[in-house]
Amino acid sequence: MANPLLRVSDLNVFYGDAQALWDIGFYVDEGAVYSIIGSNGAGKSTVLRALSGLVRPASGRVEFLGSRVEGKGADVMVDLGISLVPEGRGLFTSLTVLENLELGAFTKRARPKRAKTLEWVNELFPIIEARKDQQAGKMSGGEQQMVAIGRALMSRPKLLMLDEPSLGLAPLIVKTVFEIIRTLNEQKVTILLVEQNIHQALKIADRALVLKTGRTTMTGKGDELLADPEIQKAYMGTLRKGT
Amino acid sequence: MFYLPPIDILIQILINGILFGAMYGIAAIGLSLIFGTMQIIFIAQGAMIVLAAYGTFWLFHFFSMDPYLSIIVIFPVSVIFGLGLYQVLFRRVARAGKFPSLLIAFGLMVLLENLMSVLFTPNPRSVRASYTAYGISALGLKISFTRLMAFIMAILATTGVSLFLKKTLIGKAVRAASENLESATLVGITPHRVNSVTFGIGIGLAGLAGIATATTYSFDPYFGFVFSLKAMIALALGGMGSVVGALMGGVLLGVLESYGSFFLTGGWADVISYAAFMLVLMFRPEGLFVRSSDSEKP
Amino acid sequence: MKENKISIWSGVFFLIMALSLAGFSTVSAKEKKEILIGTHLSMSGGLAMSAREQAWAYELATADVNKKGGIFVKELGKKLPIKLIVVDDESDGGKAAAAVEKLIKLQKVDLILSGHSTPLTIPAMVTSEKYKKYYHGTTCLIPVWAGQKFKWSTMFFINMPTFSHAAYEVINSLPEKVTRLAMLMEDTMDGRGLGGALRGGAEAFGYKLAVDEPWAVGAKDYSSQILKLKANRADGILIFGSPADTVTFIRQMKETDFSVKYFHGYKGTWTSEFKDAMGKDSQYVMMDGFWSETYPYPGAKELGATYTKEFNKQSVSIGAFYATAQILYQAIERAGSLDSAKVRDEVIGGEFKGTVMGDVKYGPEGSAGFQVGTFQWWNGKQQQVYPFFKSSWKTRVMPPWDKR
Amino acid sequence: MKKKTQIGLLVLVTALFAAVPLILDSEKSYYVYFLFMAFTFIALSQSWNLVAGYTGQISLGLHAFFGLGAYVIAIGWGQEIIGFFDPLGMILSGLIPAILAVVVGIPLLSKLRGDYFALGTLGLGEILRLVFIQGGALTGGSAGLMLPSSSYTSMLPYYFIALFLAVFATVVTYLMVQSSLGWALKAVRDDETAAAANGINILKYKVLAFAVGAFMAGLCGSLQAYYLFHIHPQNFFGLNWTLYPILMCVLGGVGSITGPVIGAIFLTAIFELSKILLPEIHPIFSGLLIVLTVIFLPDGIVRLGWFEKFFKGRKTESPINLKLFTGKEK
Repeated sequence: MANPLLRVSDLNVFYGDAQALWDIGFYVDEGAVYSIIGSNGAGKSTVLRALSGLVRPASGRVEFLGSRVEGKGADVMVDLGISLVPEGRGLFTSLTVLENLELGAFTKRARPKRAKTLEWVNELFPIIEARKDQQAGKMSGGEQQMVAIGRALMSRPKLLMLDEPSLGLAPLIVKTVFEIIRTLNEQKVTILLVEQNIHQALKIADRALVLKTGRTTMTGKGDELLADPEIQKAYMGTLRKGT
Repeated sequence: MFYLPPIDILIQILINGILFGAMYGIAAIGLSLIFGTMQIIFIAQGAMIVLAAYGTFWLFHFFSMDPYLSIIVIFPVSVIFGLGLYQVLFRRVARAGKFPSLLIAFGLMVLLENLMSVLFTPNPRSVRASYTAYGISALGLKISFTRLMAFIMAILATTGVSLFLKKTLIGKAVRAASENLESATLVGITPHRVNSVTFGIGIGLAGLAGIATATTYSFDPYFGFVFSLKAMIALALGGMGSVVGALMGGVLLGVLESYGSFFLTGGWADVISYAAFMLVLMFRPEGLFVRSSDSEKP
Repeated sequence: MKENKISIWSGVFFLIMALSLAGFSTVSAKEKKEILIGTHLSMSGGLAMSAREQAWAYELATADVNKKGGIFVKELGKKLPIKLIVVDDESDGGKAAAAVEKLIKLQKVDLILSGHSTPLTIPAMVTSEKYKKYYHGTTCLIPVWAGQKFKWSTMFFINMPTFSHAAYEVINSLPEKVTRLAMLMEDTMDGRGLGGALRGGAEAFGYKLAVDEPWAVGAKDYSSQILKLKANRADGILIFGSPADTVTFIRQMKETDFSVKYFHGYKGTWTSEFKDAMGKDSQYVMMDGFWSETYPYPGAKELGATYTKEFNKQSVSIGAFYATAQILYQAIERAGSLDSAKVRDEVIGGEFKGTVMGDVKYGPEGSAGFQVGTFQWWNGKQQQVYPFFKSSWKTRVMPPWDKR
Repeated sequence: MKKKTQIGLLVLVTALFAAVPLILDSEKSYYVYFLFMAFTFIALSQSWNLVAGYTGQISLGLHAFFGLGAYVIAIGWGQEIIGFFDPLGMILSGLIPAILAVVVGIPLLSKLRGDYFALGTLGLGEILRLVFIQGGALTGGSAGLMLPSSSYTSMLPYYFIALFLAVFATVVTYLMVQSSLGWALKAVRDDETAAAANGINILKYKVLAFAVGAFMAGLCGSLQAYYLFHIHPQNFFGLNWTLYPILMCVLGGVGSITGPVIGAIFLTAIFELSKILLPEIHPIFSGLLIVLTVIFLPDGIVRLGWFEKFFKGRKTESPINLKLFTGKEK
């Protein structure tokens, strides 16, 4: 097998004195959808924050496109091609939608292709173009999520990381969001997804990892995990195939 | 003792207040920008203004350069000085949050004030040009020429900075970083870059304020601290992080002080401006000129 | 957080501190080789400008005595040179007290020469009171000083009764009548004290003050005050403020085209920086002063010449400071001792002849007042107006701005 | 080390300092005065440390409470309510600033963003200074109030009261931090939203810390008032009373108990030395020192690599740190 796009090994992260992640390791193949699931506080977001450069890992390796990238700042990571849509979307609410997108292509690598990327994003999210001069903060939650994903795409990421994209959205919108993820994946964008909506996350994922209090408890193919009785018991409870 | 003076005096006070407040405004815009990205009150702004005023003074003294012409020297030099200042002093500690930055700003103020006192002597200096104590008569009012120029500079500076923030990509990046630094780094904006840009502009504006100071006042090395404080009040009145608000806050403060010192005495005028400052901070911290719907920043 | 090990460390730290302190404290008494005179002056901070003139005058007075071999101290049976030790008080009252602590305890000075301005000298004198060191004072308003009933200091400063009359006597001597005086006094200790005296003088001379209000220090805009004076039709101004503030004030007067016949500045108008800042607009402006080289006293002319030679300008204050040092040095010689009580007793009620301020006589309460000087700026020179002796200068009335 | 040992050590150190006047003549030795000032600064630094180090709020208004405490004594003495070294007066001089801290603290601290607190406290100092200048006969206006300096007898009571204040402030800060309350404060500092979610009443604890800090600052002000006998608005509401303690805290190490102690003694000594060695330019030196310290030693002496390695075996980070970059503060 060729080198994976991203390979994480023995990742340890601390918040002050408290250890948040213990020896996390996994890899994401190019073109795949990889999900990280787990309950609230399991450390899912921390994995993404560490990979995006927001948090500096205490130890471990992160290889992206074959070279070591751990410890680099978030601004460098974007330029390398790792883009995060943070939890809560993190839009620049006082800026217009268009300005948000323009800033998405801030990196040196993405800036020359800005016009072209913008066309692509507009195609993906027709609603964005219609409301490009509106203040981002004044849009609905679902629309904001589209802008946030659109902004991340503006940087031409090789790896798009999504942190709880369905959080706080109405079920109908959640469905749209996952459709978009599927579409993006079809367009050859590699995706690393963190979700509490475990059913959806596993359904869409090629491979997935289960985190519990900062430690890996299970890894495997998405559909395998979905069928795993332990997962069923621990995370989906009576919901079964809901939402 | 209270009496209502004739209307022309009331108007004259208003105009004086507006012109005078514009000086606070220029200083406040710089503070506002730096506050936006670095989250610190750059307390050395006043010392920077005085430094630029000395620059204007020496250019005038040695090269007979007209103070307003010296903008072409002072402004770019200030901008470069600001950029350098960030790189040398703040870059290393910006990562550690605002405590160290705030302290460096304070240390810088002490350092500059005393350095100027040793180098330039503590004697007050002033630029004496043909227009420095000149008043323009218009519509029965007397308008100070140098203050009118300061006002014009303030308007131009506000417009310039607003356009920069609205129209250029780096300007947009500054706005984005002021609003949400984490998201800004996630799109690839390097915090050091926006920080140094805001420092450059902030100190550049201090340069402009320095020219206005040199032409209007007699100043000494310790002259600037009050400016820092008043600019801070202007900032709070106008709403932090808003450029136009900072100017308006400055003007409002100037008008408030003008009426205050006419109807009361100068000392009480200061009490009033600080009281207004505290009330705004406590009960309308988003500032007076910001619609509350805009202020719901994260 | 683990505090335990740190507290061990802090224990060690404190122990070392305590030991080193004990080690430093014992300074053996050596044979006296020089007379140590300490002074606290504002080498930095807002008062640095005036304090530097004072330091210059003290140093010159000391050097002049040392040139003659110093002072003969009878108790020690020999002539000793004087060493002047200057400690910076940073223009801050608390630091002034700290400076005196340091002078007494660390520098082990014999006597203390005054610092500058009331808010700094008061805490300094309180401190010297604590350790019973003689403080030879100046630049503290005599009534304020007297109110404190200090035992270990004396005061040589402007005589308040003559001060309160001086301006009005000069105004009365003007060829034109000035009737509506406005008084703006800086809102500081000195401003309040002098303002009270001038208010009393106004009453005594039958002047009603058209405007009388305190003036905030360091305010950046005076247009409102000027409008207030205009609205009250003031035609004369008595103003006490810093040089920077006064310059701004006069500039704004000109900008708003407000003219008065008489402009008397205290503190703010007497320096050459004022003249440099104002240029021709300094013309006609009055100023107070402690001294003038035109005074008919021994050494006055030479002192003025030395100053002018070094700085290429005149001073109306150095004489008072030079004389302050002269008096102290005379007192030491007369007492024949460096003992604080003996020197103090020599000063109290003593008369000191031939200083650059003339003959100075201290009262039994320990203060000596000198007449305030009044001057007018004319072609870049300070023309002496008051006291009226030996002055041929006729005070000129200030014309309106558009007629000069 | 156990608590008992810690208490023993504190007692030992205090006893050592208490013994200093036995070795040195308090009336003749400058070091007694030096320690008096250093103790005052320790107490002020701890006061600031409590607010800043444990709740993450930058107060720029220490001088407001310091000056207010001094004026309580001055006015009380003038009205013949309070006497020289009056215990009741000194308690009042702490209580009144504490009450002011509560009144001002509630609206300022209920805002989520700490910047408003910093600005507001800076404004508070300026307002008080101006109000006391305008206060007429009661406050003595710009001339301030003068107390009968003939009351002074010896440096000893000043020395011991200052020592007591330093120990008191250190112990109070220590106890507050060790208590369950302290854990709440740390939680507030580290993550406001999380603390709120866990049901801690953030505001209550922040205001409490602020008020206790104000109480200590007021006490220091009253001692300084008794020492100077001249309470002058420009001096007692001077910004230095805020800035020096902040500097001392940062230099020593914010958020640790020993940091302010080390910082205060170290800096008081440095400032003294620079005044002796560099009389003309020492303020430049002070400014430069501040800048250099913060750039090269931002976490303070107690978190120096060798210091920590030697005593703790590993390196930790300053508690108020990295928030900007991890975005936690937003």
